[in-house]
Amino acid sequence: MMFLKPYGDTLNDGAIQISFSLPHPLNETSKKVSLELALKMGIANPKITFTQELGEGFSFFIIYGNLSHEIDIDSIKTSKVKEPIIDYWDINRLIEEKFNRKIVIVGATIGSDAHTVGLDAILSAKGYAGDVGLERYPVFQVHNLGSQILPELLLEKIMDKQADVVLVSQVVTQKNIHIHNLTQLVELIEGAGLRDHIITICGGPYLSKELALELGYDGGFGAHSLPSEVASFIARRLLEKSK
Amino acid sequence: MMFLKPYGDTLNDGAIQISFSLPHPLNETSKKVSLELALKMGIANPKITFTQELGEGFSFFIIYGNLSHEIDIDSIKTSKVKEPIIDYWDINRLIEEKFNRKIVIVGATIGSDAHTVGLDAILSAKGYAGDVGLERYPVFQVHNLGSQILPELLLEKIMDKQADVVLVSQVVTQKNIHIHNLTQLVELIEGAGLRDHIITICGGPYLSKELALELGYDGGFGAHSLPSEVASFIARRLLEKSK
Amino acid sequence: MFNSPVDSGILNLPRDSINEARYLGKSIASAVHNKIKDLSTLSIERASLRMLGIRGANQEGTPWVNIFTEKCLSANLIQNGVLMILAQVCKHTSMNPQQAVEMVSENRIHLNDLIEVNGSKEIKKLCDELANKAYQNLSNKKKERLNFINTLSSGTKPYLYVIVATGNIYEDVKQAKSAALLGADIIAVIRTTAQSLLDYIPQGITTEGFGGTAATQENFAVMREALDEVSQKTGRYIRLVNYCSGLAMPEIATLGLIEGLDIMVNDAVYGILFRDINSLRTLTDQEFSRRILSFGDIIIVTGEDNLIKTVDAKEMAHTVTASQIINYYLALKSGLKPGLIGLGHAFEMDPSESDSFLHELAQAWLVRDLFPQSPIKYMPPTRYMTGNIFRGMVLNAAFNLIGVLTNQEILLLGMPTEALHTPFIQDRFLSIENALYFKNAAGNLSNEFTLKESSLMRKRAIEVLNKAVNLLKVINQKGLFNALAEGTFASIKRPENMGRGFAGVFVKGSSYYNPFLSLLPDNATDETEA
Amino acid sequence: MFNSPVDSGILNLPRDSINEARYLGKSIASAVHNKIKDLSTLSIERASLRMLGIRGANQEGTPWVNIFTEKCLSANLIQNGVLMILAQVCKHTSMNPQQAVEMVSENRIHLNDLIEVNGSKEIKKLCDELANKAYQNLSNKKKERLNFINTLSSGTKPYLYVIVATGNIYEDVKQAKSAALLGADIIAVIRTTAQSLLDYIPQGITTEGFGGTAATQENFAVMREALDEVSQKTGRYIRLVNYCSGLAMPEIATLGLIEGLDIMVNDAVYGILFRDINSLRTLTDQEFSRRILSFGDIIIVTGEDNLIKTVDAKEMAHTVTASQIINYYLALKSGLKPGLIGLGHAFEMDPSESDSFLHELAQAWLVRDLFPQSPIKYMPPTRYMTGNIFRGMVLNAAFNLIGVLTNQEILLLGMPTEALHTPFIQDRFLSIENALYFKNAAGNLSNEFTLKESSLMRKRAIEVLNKAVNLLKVINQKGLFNALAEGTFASIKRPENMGRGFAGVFVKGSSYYNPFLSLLPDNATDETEA
Ligand code: B12
Ligand code: B12
Ligand SMILES: Cc1ncc(COP(=O)(O)O)c(C=O)c1O
Ligand SMILES: Cc1ncc(COP(=O)(O)O)c(C=O)c1O
Repeated sequence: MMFLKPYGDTLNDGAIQISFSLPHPLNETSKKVSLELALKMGIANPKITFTQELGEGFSFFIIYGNLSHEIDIDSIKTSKVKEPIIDYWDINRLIEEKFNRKIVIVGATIGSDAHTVGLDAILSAKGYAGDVGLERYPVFQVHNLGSQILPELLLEKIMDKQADVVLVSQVVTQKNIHIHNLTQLVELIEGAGLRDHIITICGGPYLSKELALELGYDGGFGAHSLPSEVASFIARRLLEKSK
Repeated sequence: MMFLKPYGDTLNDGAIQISFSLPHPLNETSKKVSLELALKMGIANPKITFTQELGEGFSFFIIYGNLSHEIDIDSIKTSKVKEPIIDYWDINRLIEEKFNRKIVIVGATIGSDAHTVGLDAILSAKGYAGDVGLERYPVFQVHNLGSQILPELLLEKIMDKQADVVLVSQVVTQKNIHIHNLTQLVELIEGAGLRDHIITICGGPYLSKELALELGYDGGFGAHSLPSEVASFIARRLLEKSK
Repeated sequence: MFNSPVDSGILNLPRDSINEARYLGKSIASAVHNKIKDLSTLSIERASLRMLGIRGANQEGTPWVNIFTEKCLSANLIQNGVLMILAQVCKHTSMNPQQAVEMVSENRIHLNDLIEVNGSKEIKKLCDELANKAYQNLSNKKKERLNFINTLSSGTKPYLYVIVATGNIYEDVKQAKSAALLGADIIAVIRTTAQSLLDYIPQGITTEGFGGTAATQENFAVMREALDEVSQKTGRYIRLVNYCSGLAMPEIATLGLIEGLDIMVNDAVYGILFRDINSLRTLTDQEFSRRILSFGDIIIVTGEDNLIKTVDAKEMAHTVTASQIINYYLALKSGLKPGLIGLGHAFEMDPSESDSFLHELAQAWLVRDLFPQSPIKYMPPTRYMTGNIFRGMVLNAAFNLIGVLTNQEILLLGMPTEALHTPFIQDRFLSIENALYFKNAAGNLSNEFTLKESSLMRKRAIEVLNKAVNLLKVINQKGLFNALAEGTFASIKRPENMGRGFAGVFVKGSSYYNPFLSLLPDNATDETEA
Repeated sequence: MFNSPVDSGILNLPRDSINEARYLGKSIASAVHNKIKDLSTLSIERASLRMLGIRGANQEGTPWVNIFTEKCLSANLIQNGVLMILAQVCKHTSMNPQQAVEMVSENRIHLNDLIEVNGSKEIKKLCDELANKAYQNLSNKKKERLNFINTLSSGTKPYLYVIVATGNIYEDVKQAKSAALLGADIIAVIRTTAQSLLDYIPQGITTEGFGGTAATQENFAVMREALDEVSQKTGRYIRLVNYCSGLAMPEIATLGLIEGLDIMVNDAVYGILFRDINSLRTLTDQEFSRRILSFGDIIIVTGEDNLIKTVDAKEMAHTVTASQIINYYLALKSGLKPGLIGLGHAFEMDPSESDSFLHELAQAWLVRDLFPQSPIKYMPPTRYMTGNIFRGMVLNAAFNLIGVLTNQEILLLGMPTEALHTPFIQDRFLSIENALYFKNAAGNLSNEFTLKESSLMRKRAIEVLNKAVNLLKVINQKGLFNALAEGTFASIKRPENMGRGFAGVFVKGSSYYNPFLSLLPDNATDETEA
C-alpha cells in the first residue's frame, strides 16, 4: 500500500494552497470562517496568507496549509488502459472492408453556443495540433453544420443525411446550459427511435468521458482531444456494432 | 442561522480553487488521485484545470470545484472584541502614575534567526507604517539586542537589565525552528523563576496570538502588527498585574 | 476626455501608406453607404418607435414595437416607415403613440382600415412633432448624463474595463460594484448567448442567462442606477457598456441612449462573421445605430479582436488593421467624431512564439499611430489562456504593460480564469490589481523611448500596414459585401443574400418618411476629418 | 561565455562621472588591500590545509583542519602559517599531511615537542612541494569541470537561477532536478541559518537545516553529481552555486573548487552588515577566497541586493552602485577577471510608488552600462512580496521583463510564495515558466530602443551615479573600514575592532610562509582593466 498526499518540499508535508471568496465583509468573523472551512476540508495548520475586501460585503482569502487526507494509490482504478489509437490507414482500410460505403458524420454546436473552433478542430481537414481532421479520412463523409443549431434542427439533419455518427460540441457551461442542451438532444434522438442506429459523441473543454456516458452518449471528449482519437473511437464502435 | 460558503458568481455556488503537487509522475493515476483528494476535501464537481509534470516523479495540479462545506456564522466566536488601543499619551501617563519609573523592555531575535526588520519595526523610534516605535515612549526603556541571540544569552540580559517585558521575534519557521526556540526561551525563564515577574511577548509574520498563548507567552503578534498595539498590550498587562 | 494625448507616431510610418489606407477606407465606406442608403430594416423601424418612447410587451413578452412593425409589414405598409403609419393612427384615433401602438398590436385597430397610404403633409407634420419632442427628451437624457459626469472625476487613462456576466442582473450588480470600488472605470454587462440572434429586445428584469445577462431596458436601468450610486460614492464616474450588435442593433442603441450607457460594442462585421447575420441587414442597422450613438455622445467600440480569435493572429494581423480603417470611415460617415470611435484590437498572438511580445507591441503602436484622435480599446489574451491561472496573471501583465506603454485608452482586463469561466468576483480584483500596478509604476514609460532605425518592431508594423493597404485595395475593388462573401475576414464566407435577418431588410418607398433621419447627426464631419 | 553582449551604454552616462567612479573604486580597493596585506586569518590557514586535500573531522564533528589550526594557535606558532608547521610535522614523522594533521589533532603528536620555530629552507621546499602537488590536483579538477561544460550547451542568457532550501540535501536534489528539467540553468543551494557564524565547515551529508541546507563538502558532492546527471540528460550544463561567505569563507571557496561549483555568492560586506562579522577578518578572508575562486574559474556574485532590503531602495540606490564599484575593484585586485565578477543588484523599490518601474529599469541599465564586461546578477522583488501569490506573479513578470530588456545575465527568479516559505516544487515551475515567457517573447527587446534626450530614466540613472560618486569620495577619504564603522551602508555601524571572528585575525610573522599566496592568481590584471 502506498499513500499519496500533496508535497511542497518534504515528503508527506501535505502542502496545499486554496483560494476563494466569501459573501461577507472582511472582518474577524469572515477570517475565522475561512479558517474553519479550511479545517473542514482537512487542512491542518491553515494559514491565511492574504485577505482582501472586495468592495462591499465580499472578501477574498488565500490560505496555505497541510492537507491531512491521503489516497491509497492501490485503490485507484484508472479507467482501464486507454483504448489504443487505430491509425489513419487502418481506419480507412477496416471501414472500407466492412462497410464498403462512406460513413456519414454530422457535427454541430447546439443550442445558443457559437463556439466552433473545437468542433472544427475535430472535423475540418486541417485538424488540430498537427493531427488531420475527420474530413480528411476518405471513408468519412462529414457534414459540419456549424454553430447555434437547435437540437430539433440537428435531429432533422441526422435523419435527412442518414447519419451514422453525430458529433456535438458544447463550450458554454454557465448554469449548466450544456447539460440541458445535450440531454435534450439525446431525448430527441431516442424519441425518434434512432438511439441504436447512431453513434453519439459529445465534446468540449469542460466535458469528460464520464459525464458523456452519464448523459447517455456513447463517447465524450474533453480539452485537448485529437481528431485521431475521435476517429479511432468511431471506427472501433462501428466495427463492434457491425459484429 | 446563516451559513457561509465560498462564492464565485452566484450565492452558495461554493466556488473554490486549490493547487498542490504530488510526489508522483503525471499520469492517469495521479490525476485520479488529485480528484479523489479534492472530493475528500468536500469539493463537489472537481475539475482539473491544469496539470504539469515537474521534472521526474512530481506533478502539479490546479483544480476548481464547488465546496460543499459551509459554516454557521453564528457558531463563530471571534476572540472577543479586540482590546481597544490605549493611546500614546495615556500609556505614558498611566504608567508614569502607577510605577513612577521606566519600564524596562528587552527585545531580540532569538536562535539563528537574523531577521531584525520586524523587531525593529516595533522597537525602534521610527516605528512602522507611520506608527512610532516603543523607544519613543518616554516610559519605556528599550534594549534592542538585535539578531541571533541565543535564548541563554537573552535570559542573562533579562536578569541583568531587570526587564519587565521581553519581546522576541521569530521569522524563520522551517522545520518549526521557531517553535523550538520559543519553547526553549519560555522554559529558561520559568527555570529561572521569572515567569510571573515578566511579560513575555513574541512576534513574527507566521505567529499568532493563539500560537503564542499555546507556547506559554503572554501575547503574540502576527504580520502587520503595529507598535501601538504592542505598547497598548504591555500597558494593559502591567496595570492588570499591579492591581 | 477620450482624446488621445499621442502627438507624433513613434513608428514613423511611411506617409504614403497611411494616405493610401485612408483614401481606400473612405472609398470603401462611401460605397457601403451608397449601397444601403435606400434601405431600411425592421429593427430601424422599431428603433424609431422606441425613440418616441414606446416600450412594453404583450403577455408573451413580445414587445409592442415588434408587433406593430409586423402589422405594418403584413399590411404591406412598411415601405412608408412606421412613424408615418403610427402618426396616422394617432391622428385618426387621437391616441398617444404608446396607446396607438398597443391598440394596433392587440388588433383593436386594424391598419388596413385606417391608413391613407400616402401620408399627407399634415401627417408628416405630426410625425415631425412626435420626433422633435422625442429628440428633445433624448437630448435632455443625454445632457443629464453628461452633467452628472462633469460633477465627478473620470479616472485616469487607460480606463480599466471589466466584464460582468453572471446571467443574473442582481449578481451582476454585486460584481460590478465590487469591481468599481476596487478600481475599475468601465463595466460591461455581457449578454446571454444568442441574444444577438433575437430579432427583438427581451423584456424586463432578468435573472437567468447563459454566459451573460440579457440586455433589456430594465436591466440597463438597474445597472445604471447601481453604478451611479458607486460613482457618487467614489467620486469617479463609472462608465457602463453593453452590446449594440445583432439583429436588434438600432433598438439597443436607442435603449443605450435612454438608459445612460456610455459605451457600446458596435460592429456589424462581428454579427456577419460570427452570428451569420445578413450583411446588408446589419450594415444598414449599423449606420442608423451609429447615428443614434453619435447623437448620444456614446463611444462605440469595434470588434476587430474577434478577427484573430479563430485564425493565426500574427499572420492575419493586417486584417485587423484593414478592418479598423474601414470601421473608422464607416463611423465617420455615420456622424461619429473620431473621439467616439473606439477601435478594437487584441493581444492574441501565440505567446510561445519567439518575439511575440515585440509583435504585440508593434501592433499596439500601429493602431495608436494610425488613429491618434480615437480611443483605442485593447483586448487581452484569451485564446492562449489556459487553466494555469498563474501563467494567466503573467500574460495579462505583459498585456497591461503594452497597454500603458503604447497609450491605449481602454484596457479590457484579462482574467486569470479566462479559459475556465466567466469571471468570479476575485478574478476581477486580481486583474484590476495587476493593471493598476502597471498604470502607476509604468504609466510614464511611453514618453521615454524612440525606436531605433533598425527596430524589428517598426519593420513589423510597416509590413502589417502595407499588407492592410493591399487588402484594402482588393476590398475597394470588389466592395465590402463581396469581400465578406469571399471570406476575406477570419476565413469565413458570408454572401450578401444569405444569413439571418435578410427578410427584415426593405427598400424604402418613395413616400418613406422618418424625421429622425434628418434629426440624427450624419456624415457632416466626414470631409473635415483626416 | 559570461561576457556581456552590450556594446555602448543606452544611458549615455557622463564619461567624467564614470571615470571618477572608477578612479575612486581603485583607490578604495588599494587602500583595503594595503591594510590587510600583512594579515592572515584562521580560516585562511584552514583553507590552505584543505587545499592540500585535508578533510574529515573527529568524533564530535570538529574538522581536523580546525583542531590543527587551533593547536598551532595555542602553541603560538600560527604566525608562521600552518603549512610551514604541517610540513615540519610531515618531515619529522614521515607522515602524509592528512595523517600528520590527524595525529596532531588527536594529541598524538605535540607541536611544541617537534617544531623548529623558524622553518628551514628544506621545510619551505617541502611546503612548496605539497602546495604544487595540490595545485596540480586542483587544476585538474577545474579542467575536468571545464571540459565537461564544453561537451554540453550552456543555455541562453539570461541564465535562470533558482534556489533550493529544503534543509535536506536529498529533498534539495529532487527539487533541483525538477527545476533543471523545467528550464533552470543555475541551482543555488541555500545554507541553513547561521552557518555563516560557524567558524568551521560542518561535516558530512546533512538532512536537517533551517531555511536552507548546510554547506558541507559532502553535500556539495551529492548535489554536483545529481546536476551532472541532469546536465548529461538535458545536454545543457546546469551550474551549481553555494555561499562563499561567513567565517569560513576561504574554506568554502576551496571546497567549491574541489567539488566543481560554478558560482559562489561572495561578499564580505554582507557578513559585516548582516552577520556582524568583523570587517578586517572577512575582508582578509575575502581576498584569499577570491584568489581561489579566480584560480578555479568560478564566478562570484556579490550581495548588493541586501543593501536595500532594510532601507528605502529608491533613496539608497546609490549605495548599491557605490558598493558595486568597490566590489569590482576589490575583485580585480584578487585576480578575478571582469567576466567572473557577477555584481548583484535587485528589484526592491516599493512597487506602489509611481514610476517605480521606470526607476527599476533605470537602475538595471545603470549597472549594465557601468560594467559591460561583467555578468550581472539581478535579484527579484522580495520585500514587497506578500501572501498574495497572484500579485507575486505579476511583480515577478515586471522583474523578468526588465531583466531581459536590460540584458542582465543572471536572473535570480522570484517566487510567488516569497513572503511565505522557501520555495515549494511548484513555485519554481511557475517562476521558470514566467521567466521563459519573457526570455522567448521579449528577448530581443533590448536592441529596439534608444532613450529620448528628456528621458526620466536617464536623469534618474545619472542622479544615482553622481550620488554614488559622492559617496565613493567620502569612503575614499576615510577608508572603507571607517565608512563601515560609521553606518554608510544599510544604516548599520560596524567598527573595525568589533564583530565576530576578530580573534581569528593575526599579523603574519616575518617567517610566515604560504606557497599558495604565490600560486594563486592575484591583481596582475588590475592595471590593464578599465
Ligand atoms: C474563441 C472564443 C470565442 C469566440 C468563438 C469563435 C468561434 N467561432 O468559435 C467568440 C469571440 C465568438 C466567443 C464568444 C463568446 N464566448 Co467565448 N471563448 C473563446 C475562447 C477564447 C477560446 C475557445 C477556443 O476556441 N478554444 C480552442 C479549441 C480548439 O478548444 P476547445 O473548444 O476546448 O476544443 C477542443 C476540445 O474541447 C474538444 N472538443 C470541443 N468540441 C468538441 C466536439 C466534439 C464532438 C469532440 C469530439 C471534441 C470537441 O476538441 C477540441 C480540440 O482538442 C474561450 C476561452 C479559452 N481560452 O478557452 C472563450 C469562452 C469559451 N467563451 C466564453 C463565453 C461565455 C462566450 C460568450 C458566450 C460571451 C458572451 N456572452 O458574449 C460569447 C458568445 C458565444 C456564444 N453564443 O456561444 C466562456 C465560456 C464560459 C463557460 N464555461 O461557460 C469562455 C471560457 C471565456 C470566459 N472565461 O468567459 N468566444
Ligand atoms: C528582508 C529579508 C531578509 C533580510 C533580513 C535583514 C534583516 N536585518 O532583517 C536578509 C537578506 C538578511 C534575509 C536573510 C535570510 N532570510 Co529572509 N527574508 C526577508 C524578507 C524579504 C522580508 C522580511 C521583512 O523584513 N519583512 C518586513 C517586516 C516589517 O515584517 P515582519 O517581519 O513580518 O514584522 C512584522 C510582524 O511580523 C511583527 N513582528 C515581527 N517580529 C516581531 C516581534 C515582536 C516582539 C512583535 C510584537 C511583533 C513582531 O511586527 C512587524 C511589523 O508589523 C522575507 C520575505 C518576505 N517578503 O516576507 C524573507 C524571509 C523571511 N527570509 C527567509 C529566509 C529563509 C532567510 C534565510 C534564512 C535564507 C538563507 N538560508 O540564507 C536568510 C538568513 C537569515 C537568518 N539567519 O535568519 C524566508 C523564511 C521562510 C520561513 N518561513 O521559514 C523568507 C520568508 C523568504 C523565503 N520565502 O524564503 N532575509
Ligand atoms: C463586436 C462584438 N459584438 C457583439 C459581441 C457579443 O456577442 P452577442 O452580440 O452575441 O451578444 C461581441 C463579443 O465578444 C463582440 O466582440
Ligand atoms: C552576499 C550574501 N552572502 C551570504 C548570504 C547567505 O547568508 P549566510 O552566509 O548566513 O548563509 C546571502 C543571503 O542572501 C548573501 O546575499
